[in-house]
Amino acid sequence: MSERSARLVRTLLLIFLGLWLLLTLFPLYWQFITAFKSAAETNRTIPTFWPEVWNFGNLTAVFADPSNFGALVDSFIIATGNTVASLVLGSLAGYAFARFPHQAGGENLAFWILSNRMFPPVAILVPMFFLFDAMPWGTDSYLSLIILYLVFNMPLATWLMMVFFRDAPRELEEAAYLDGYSPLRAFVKVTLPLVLPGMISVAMLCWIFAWNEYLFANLFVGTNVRTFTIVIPTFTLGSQTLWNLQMAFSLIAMVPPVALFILLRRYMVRGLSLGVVKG
Amino acid sequence: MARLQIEGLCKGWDFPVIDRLDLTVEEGEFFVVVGPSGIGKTTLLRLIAGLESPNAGRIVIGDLDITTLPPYQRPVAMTFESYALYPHLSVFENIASSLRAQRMDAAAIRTTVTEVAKLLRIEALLDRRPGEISGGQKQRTALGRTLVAKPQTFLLDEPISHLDAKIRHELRQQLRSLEELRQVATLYVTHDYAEALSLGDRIGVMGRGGLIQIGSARDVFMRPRTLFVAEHLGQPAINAVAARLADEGADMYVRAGNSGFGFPVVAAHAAMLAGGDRAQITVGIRPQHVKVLRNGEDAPGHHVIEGHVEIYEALGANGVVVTDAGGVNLTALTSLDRDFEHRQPVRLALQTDAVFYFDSETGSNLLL
Amino acid sequence: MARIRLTQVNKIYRSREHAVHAVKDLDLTVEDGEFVAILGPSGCGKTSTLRMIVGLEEITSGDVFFDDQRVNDLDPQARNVAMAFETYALYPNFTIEENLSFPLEVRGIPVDERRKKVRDVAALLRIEDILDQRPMALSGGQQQRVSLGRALIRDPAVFILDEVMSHIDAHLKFQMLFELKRIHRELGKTMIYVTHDQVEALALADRVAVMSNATLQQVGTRNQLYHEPVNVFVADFIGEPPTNFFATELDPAGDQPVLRAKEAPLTFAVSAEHGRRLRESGRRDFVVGLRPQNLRLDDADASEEQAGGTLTAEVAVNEYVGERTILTLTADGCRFRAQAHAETAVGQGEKVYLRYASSDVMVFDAETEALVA
Amino acid sequence: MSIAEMSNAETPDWFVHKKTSDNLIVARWVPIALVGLPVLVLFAIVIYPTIWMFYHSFQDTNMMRLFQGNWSFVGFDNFAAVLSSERFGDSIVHLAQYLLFGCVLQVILGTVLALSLYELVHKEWLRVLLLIAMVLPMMLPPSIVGVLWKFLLTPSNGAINQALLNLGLIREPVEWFNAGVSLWSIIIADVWNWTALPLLIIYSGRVSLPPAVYEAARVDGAKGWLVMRRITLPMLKEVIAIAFIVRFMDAFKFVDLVYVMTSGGPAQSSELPAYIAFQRGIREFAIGEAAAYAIIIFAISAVLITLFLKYLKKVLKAQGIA
Repeated sequence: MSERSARLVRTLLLIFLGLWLLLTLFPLYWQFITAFKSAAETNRTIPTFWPEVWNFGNLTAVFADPSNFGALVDSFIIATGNTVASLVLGSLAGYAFARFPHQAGGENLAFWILSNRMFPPVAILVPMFFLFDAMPWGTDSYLSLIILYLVFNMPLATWLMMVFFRDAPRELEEAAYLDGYSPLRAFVKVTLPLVLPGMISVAMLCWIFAWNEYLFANLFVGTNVRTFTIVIPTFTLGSQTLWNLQMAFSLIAMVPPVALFILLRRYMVRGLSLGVVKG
Repeated sequence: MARLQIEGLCKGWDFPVIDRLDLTVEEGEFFVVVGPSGIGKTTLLRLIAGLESPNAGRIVIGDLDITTLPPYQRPVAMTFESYALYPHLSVFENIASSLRAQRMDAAAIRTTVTEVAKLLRIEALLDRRPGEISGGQKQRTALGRTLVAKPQTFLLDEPISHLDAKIRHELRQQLRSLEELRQVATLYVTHDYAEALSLGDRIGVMGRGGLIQIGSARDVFMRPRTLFVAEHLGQPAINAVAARLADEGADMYVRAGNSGFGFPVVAAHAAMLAGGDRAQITVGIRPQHVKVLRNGEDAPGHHVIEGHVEIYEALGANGVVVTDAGGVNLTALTSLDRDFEHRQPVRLALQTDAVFYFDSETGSNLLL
Repeated sequence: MARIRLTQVNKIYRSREHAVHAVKDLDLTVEDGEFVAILGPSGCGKTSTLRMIVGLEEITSGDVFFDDQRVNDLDPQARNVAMAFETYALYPNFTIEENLSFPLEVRGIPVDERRKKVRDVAALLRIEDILDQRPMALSGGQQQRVSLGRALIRDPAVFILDEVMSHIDAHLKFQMLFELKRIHRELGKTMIYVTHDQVEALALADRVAVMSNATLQQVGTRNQLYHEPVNVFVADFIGEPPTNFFATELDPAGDQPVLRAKEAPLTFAVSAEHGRRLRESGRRDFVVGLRPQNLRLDDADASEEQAGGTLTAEVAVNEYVGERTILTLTADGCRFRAQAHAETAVGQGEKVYLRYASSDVMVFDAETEALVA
Repeated sequence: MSIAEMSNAETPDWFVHKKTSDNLIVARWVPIALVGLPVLVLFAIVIYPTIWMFYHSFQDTNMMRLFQGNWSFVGFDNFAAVLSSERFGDSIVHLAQYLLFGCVLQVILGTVLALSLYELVHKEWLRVLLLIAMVLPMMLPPSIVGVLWKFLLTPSNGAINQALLNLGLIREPVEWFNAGVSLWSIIIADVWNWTALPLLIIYSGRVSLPPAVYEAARVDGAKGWLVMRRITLPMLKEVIAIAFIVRFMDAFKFVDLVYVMTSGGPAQSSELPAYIAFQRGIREFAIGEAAAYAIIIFAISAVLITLFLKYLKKVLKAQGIA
């Protein structure tokens, strides 16, 4: 390729990058300004691209029902609980598959775990609803969602952790064995710190998936426990959707994952480098 | 009693790597295994450490059969060729690792680690991470981690081979003087023959499948059992010349191909070589036994032949001259202060009583 | 073909916290067709120097010239250099054959010719039987040879070789040193070779540049470095076994000055010429350097009588290494080494006499560590 | 001595009869203990739904029968009904469309964007800022994404139509939720939502590629597209595959956006199989049929993923990595 056409490609790619950025940001921009519009302004025949009046009150209005704040807390508890469980279980299994592929049940078992993520939701929803209904914790509880979300988060955690553990040098563990550490202690002392970035990025993904889940929550919880995702559709006035409040609340709900990502971005970028040939 | 005994040890993957290996390393003995890389030296150590499981055979330390024990229950400590230091821990914590595994109390750990660090002269580095220290320092840290463990067998895998010459000399000195190593069985693996000869109480030369020869430094160097042993020990490598033995008058002569290369066999050797198949042998002449004569110098007791210089190179403590002597390439060792021109004619003095004779087919030493 | 000239080159790595001066005011000229080694311990700035020559590193200040062209702002391709990397830097997804032929492919050389050149280089480096494997499957030594091959296959203005033998077995290394030297002689190309191993540097190079602490210490031929090291560092770094050093004081009494070791009853004789220089320096404290090769066990083989002296010491270790014996000796507080022939039989605790020629005694200023005589 | 020579030599007895086993360096129970707990937990969770689903896929269960407990065995009727229905056939076509333009496009876009970002933006802070901006959509719940896009795409007074009108790109509002268009609307929203994930994964992969290899390429004289095509992309092959698998697995059970944006409409024109199963099971309580749907979807996805993983493994083996 000549120098000139190379420059042309570079320019085109940069333009594409810019366009994509615009495309990415426009809906978010719309979400943002809608969150500060009045209800009437959101329903104009000709939409406005800049709020006529900034209704900062929308941000507090969503908490008119104080239990709405509780929904964020509930979501947080469920997402965090599920992430911890997924990560612990996923790391154990991922480690076993990475280090002792044959003794730990082999590829078939690993694939069975992974395949659980592909279950169509309905196949879990209906039977689990009846099952949990009969259980002491019932359907409308933290535990029910924490357990249910394991179905899609644990396979992901297992699989990604397996990739990370495979990349971690085996020799360090061997050195720890020879220092006299039992496998469990060697794992905690040596291997765990090495895969920490990977673990953080897996945790982040699991947390986002659990935090944002809607279908299961919609069917299972609602009275004792409410996640924020099922609260958002409740911002209506009669048959009219209160776009401004829905957007305001979703904006608030975006803060925790975005903040986490910004805080942990270094680990995310280092950690998610799955199975690359490293130098 | 902490002697290391290995009986009939076997291990192979796509092909046999260790084939029915027997070895006993006594308490307090420093045993060096030397051999080319990829021959299975590290595999031997890993089998003893329990990082691989053998296909057959037994490993006993003292009275304890450890063949089926997991590595963390074996009374062994090992250094890895790549050091295998924990990158996220300080040098101090790396050395303290095995003490922490034994749940020793903090004060005792501090004393022990400081002591070892002082011994290895890394006490100033204790707070650093492995990423921040040099290769030699890493090596000493790895050694320290092994030393504090107080095992019954030390396994050292190429611990100093990849370091600068200067540090190598220093660490060789240290290894020799370490009391800890003198109380237990030590198995030391290296590809560097000089290290092996210098350090080993006994030396085992490893070839395909196992140890080809076991003996003292002078034994393996001066009385190699096979051509492989002779070729692996020594740098530059021994001159191996395909030749035949010919009776010329009363004397026995070595002749190589159709070239003019040849020399008389000393009487003592001739007696041993008499009879047998003598049409195809390999003559081994160590470069240090080929002397490049100065002008007018003569060498009594040597056989002098003519040749010319192909390459001259300074190699560490010596100069190396590759010569063409009647169609045969002969490498000779000289002192460093000499210099040679390309194709300069020289006279070479062979110390014929130090020549080895090997069977070309089996490689075995015909003088043993 | 190129003559490479570095003038007042500096490299400073700046980070938020601190700046590291990796190369200081380096002046170095490598003649066209010359083989120069840059030798130094790790962290001395030799690799930074190399990377500035190649064009992988910005030059903080100073200039690099290829012939008369200033190349500071040219990229590696424009400088037409070939380089073998210490970390191999092989393309992990390529086979060895593809790795070797990639530089040719980039230059649009036809397939047949590529294949032929790959075969030649592979034969040279003894890697013919691994051509269809991938780097991950190879040992360090094999990868290193491939990396060297990828540089040698090209036809550049200069070859740059960075620690290319560090992972090759001693045995093979020796053969490869010869091969490399032969290649250099045949191609006649400028070669710059970076290493921390003095054996490699001295064996290969026409001239060796010794670096330490970001600074060039000395550039010279093997004999210059060996016999006239400019300072203690060079004397210490060059030579195997390592040079012995003794802290001494000048005893100006008598007409022939003598240096007395501080920690042992050892004296060192110097030639009259050197003695005069020591006196003129006006100092008292000197460091004496004496190479183990130049200490000869006095076994009555006093055939070639030279001006010199004798050291008396006790044998601490007799280290047999096949071709030779290295004796570690003690005399009170001094510990030093001597090299002897292989059959030396003196055992631990025996008293020995070691003779040296006064021309072999190197004397350094104790304070500046520079060579005085 | 070479291996070839070795094989000529006599092969010892122990070698011929040796067991091929892993190198087990920990006690035999350790791997089983490690894998035991997670497997047990997951098994305990999914065993009941799995059996339940298989069982009811052979029954004529619906809501009323379920509560009365009088469902009966109907053999493969449910499967037959599903497989022969036009609705299912259409939904498979929709799924293919979604996989191609959703899933595959996301990975391609993610790759192009991640590599453009890495190669063309040289200021570290700007790169991080852009990365964060481009990852933002992933932080929104899919249900909100659905709501937001439905709102944006509202034909009468939606922002997109208005923006397009203002820019003069269209003359009259696009009917985003008409038959034939509504699935595209869902795909647009999904691409917006999830391109971030492959982008992030591939960007991370690029960051950790060894810089020395690129220096070697510079010295070898390769640059630009050649480096990208011959070095970067091949080295990222596995990473891209992983990104694809992650997206692909979720694609089969993809329901949220359909549910929120179109409810499969109009006239079932934007239905995906998982959505029909959801609709039949949860909304219409045709549980037997929903179970049959679920099994069919699961079977298709499992087969495809298995094939893909097999292929991936072969590639890695060929590269000497796995």
